[in-house]
Amino acid sequence: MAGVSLRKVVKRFGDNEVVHGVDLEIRHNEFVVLVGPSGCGKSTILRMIAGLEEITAGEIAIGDRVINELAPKDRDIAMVFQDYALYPHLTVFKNLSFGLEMQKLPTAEIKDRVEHAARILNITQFLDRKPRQLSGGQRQRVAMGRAIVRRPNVFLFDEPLSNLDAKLRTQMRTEIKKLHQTVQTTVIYVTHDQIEAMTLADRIVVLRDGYIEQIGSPDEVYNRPNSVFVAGFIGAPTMNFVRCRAEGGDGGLALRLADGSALAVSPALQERFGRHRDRELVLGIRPEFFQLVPGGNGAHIAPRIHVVEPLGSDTLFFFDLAGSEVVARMPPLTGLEPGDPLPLAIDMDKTHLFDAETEKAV
Amino acid sequence: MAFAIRKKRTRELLLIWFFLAPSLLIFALYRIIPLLWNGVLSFEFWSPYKPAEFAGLYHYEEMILYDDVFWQSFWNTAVFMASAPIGILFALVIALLVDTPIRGRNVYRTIVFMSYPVMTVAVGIIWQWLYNEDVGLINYILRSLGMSGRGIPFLNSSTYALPAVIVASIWQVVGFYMIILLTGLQNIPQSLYEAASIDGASAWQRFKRITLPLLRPSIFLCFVIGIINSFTNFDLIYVMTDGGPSHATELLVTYIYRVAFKLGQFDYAAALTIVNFAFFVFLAWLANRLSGGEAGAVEST
Amino acid sequence: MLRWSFLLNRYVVTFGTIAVAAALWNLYIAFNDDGIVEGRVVGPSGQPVAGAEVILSERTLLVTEPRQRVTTDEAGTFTITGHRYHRVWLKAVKPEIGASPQTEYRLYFRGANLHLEEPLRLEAGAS
Amino acid sequence: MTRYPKWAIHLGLAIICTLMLIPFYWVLKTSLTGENIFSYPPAILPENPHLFYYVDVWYSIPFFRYLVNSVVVSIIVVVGNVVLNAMAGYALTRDFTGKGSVIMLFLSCMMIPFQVTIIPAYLITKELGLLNSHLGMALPLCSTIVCIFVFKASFDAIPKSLIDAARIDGVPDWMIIFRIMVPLSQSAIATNIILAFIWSWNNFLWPLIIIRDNDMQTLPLGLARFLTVVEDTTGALYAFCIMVLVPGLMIFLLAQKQFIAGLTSGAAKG
Repeated sequence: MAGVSLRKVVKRFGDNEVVHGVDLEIRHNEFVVLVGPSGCGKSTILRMIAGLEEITAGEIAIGDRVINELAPKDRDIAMVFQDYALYPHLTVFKNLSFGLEMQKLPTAEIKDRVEHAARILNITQFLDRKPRQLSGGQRQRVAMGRAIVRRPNVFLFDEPLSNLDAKLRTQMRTEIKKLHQTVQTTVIYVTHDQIEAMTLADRIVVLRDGYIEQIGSPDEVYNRPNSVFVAGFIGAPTMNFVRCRAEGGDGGLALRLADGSALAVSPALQERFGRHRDRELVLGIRPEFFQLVPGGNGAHIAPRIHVVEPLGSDTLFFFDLAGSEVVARMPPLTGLEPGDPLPLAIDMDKTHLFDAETEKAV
Repeated sequence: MAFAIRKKRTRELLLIWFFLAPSLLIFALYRIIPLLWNGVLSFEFWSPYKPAEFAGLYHYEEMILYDDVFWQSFWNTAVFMASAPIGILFALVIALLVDTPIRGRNVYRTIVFMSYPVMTVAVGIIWQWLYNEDVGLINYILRSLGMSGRGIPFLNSSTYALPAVIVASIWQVVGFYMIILLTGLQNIPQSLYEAASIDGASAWQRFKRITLPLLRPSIFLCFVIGIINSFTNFDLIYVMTDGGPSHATELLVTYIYRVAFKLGQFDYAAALTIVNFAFFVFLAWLANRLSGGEAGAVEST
Repeated sequence: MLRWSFLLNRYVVTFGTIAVAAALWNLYIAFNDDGIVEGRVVGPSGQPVAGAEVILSERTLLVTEPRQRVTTDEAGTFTITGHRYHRVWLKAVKPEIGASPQTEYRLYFRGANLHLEEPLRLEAGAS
Repeated sequence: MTRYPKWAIHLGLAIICTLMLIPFYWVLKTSLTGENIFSYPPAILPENPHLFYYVDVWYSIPFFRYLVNSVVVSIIVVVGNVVLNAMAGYALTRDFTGKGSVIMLFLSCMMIPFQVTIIPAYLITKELGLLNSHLGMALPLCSTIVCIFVFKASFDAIPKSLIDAARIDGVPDWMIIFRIMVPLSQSAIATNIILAFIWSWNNFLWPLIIIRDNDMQTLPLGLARFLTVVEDTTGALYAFCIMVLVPGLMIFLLAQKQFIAGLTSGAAKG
């Protein structure tokens, strides 16, 4: 039973603090994804857990063992690297067995474990090859195999899919998920790709500039983002943000936009918006929560289309809303072209409100 | 915890310096200390069996005001250096030919380059034989072509000896220049030529506007090697002419050797060495200035 | 099989071949360096000459020095054994008849056995 | 780029190659036939070629002894170079105070040509009692700055994650060097071996200065001495010349790729 606990973990490189007292409790068997833009400290945290970076302050425990001082090999972890980090001069078999040899396991057991891992990952036929004779996806499997054979308590993944092309990435994503179900361990997975985070995670940890911005299930971070940052980071195409003010009396409340136009607020929502009357706000609208008029209880707008991007299953329309570039995702429509007016209703029920100053959800 | 880290750090530092120590020792023994020692020696009267005595600038005065051989070897070194462009030009032509996509270019390249790794002493002996007054191949060809009635004793003539040695030296080094230029040529992206062709540049214009400018670091590198060569080309001279006849082929380096190890005047030789080094550093500085610090620009090779 | 295949690179093959050749050559030398010179001495008209003195000289790059002398038997044949040279001169002399010209024989190694195909031919008047 | 007819290029290259090869040919021919000073014109093709000049050389000088000396010195130099340069190159990939000064020191040492230091270097070697010894000949060449930087570049090119992976696999630091970094720096090692071999094999001035014993002569020394001892028209000299050339050329032809790569990388940085 090994969860991972981070308590007030700080990392400084010289005078430069990159991780500011992070607290994080990861349960046994949980699949946690650390996500954030580059430079947010997610890889540093992972490397501190692995023992590749020293922990400046705070402590990290795996199970009930504080591992700050332990060498990587004694931490009962395994790690999959972004560039796979396969030893180019060793065969696949040797790559898998290298760590076990270092642990001085008996040869027979090593062979057993390697073959078992190879079977799980379907790489048995490549065991005699050198890494450079393998395709990207195969190398990725070997890298995972090297982690599996160690039978660790905690799996660490450092952006393992970012070197693969789009199609393979989707496929490997599924395999990692399956693997987690087969091998039943705690997984900490670092990525900058929010789709990976959404699809894989039991819990997502959104990081920004060395702070945890939000922790929650995929559903939570998607539907109840804490801040403009999280809202903008999770979801593609990204959420639209429009600055506004709630103005007018009870019953006649409207959101006044920067260009002076107003979005009517339906009576049912008067109370929710009314609380923030006369404050600078940011209205967040996900692209999918636009509807073609007529219909819906939302506010109505009729902007002119700038750009049309048909995706097949959907079509994206880009237009200008009170000085902000806004994108709406619609069912595939034909006949509309740039310059045409697009009569839309905004599903105000599904919108998010943020304080313009603090960028936190209100 | 901090203690453990510091201990680990100390161990690492020990390892680093332990790894550096042998190389540093060798460089100290054979480069740094000798250079300083030379500096000291050049201001002293000294021989292996005499205690040192301060000499001031005596040796330098002697050298610059009275020593004709020093000046002769100085000019010979300069001439040697000035001959580098000839070799580079040859090498450029060969490199351009070898760079064309023809069959067997690797064979050609190997043959042209083959004279470089040959021991310089052997090169000297080979060329001495070619220059032989009576049965040397060169004299035979000259006579067959009717260009000279009698054999020319190339290496014994004060007119021909230096050019003759220079030819041998170019023969040896031209393959090396060629390899450097060829590497430079192959690093020029083909797309540049294609773009220039589309812009309507003629072959000559492409050569002038693309090849030459982009090859400049390589050509510069060849010059540097040529300069270093003229300072260090001891073996060839020693074997072919031993500086003769009457110092016609004396270079600074052979003169230093002669003064130190044949005449036993270590102190005077040290002064010569210091002047030689100053000359070298000056040239290196000049070269760096002229190239705008491009000396390392061929890194990508 | 696979274990040793790494030995099949050009360096091993080249140097291996040289080593084998050198070993074979030395083996050949070991069996043929008894320093035996066999030959015949004939007179101006081709008849075998008995009792002629055959002088073997060593020739180095710098000097020539007489090293061994033997006398021919009735059939005009002679055998020199145990010479240690790689470049020898042979000369036969019989004062009553004359002397053969000094003939040079170059050998591929020291003390190589030498069997003269052509006899040493004495010429009248020469010494 | 320019479209000259192929035959013209071949012709040009063939002429150049002939010019480059003639000196080799002429010496090879002389070594097989000798040369008669009094016969004119010299024969272009070898007449009655034989190998006896080679036999003469073999017996008239201790050729084998010279060969062994050359080989021993070269081995010391090659081993010294690879080990010491790899160590120094590795040290330079780590961070430590004074790293900048060490690199500056190395770079400025590169500016001091060995020729400039021969006199005190001779005196130092004498003090160390290494005159007339293999080690004395080899020591100055045992570490070369150019190759230190070749190693540093090669180590730097190894992905950091590979080292991390090894640490997670539980490889001790010192073993990472041997199990991971060295096997991945094979081309740097090959470059260094070839360069060090050629440098030491062809080295002339330094042995000339510190070797007095006949027994310690290396091949180039022997060759230069042979030149002064025997008449230069005997053919034996040229046979000796060929015998000295062959090992170097053979190594060059075998390892041409590494050789050229090493020279160009060495030259670019030197």
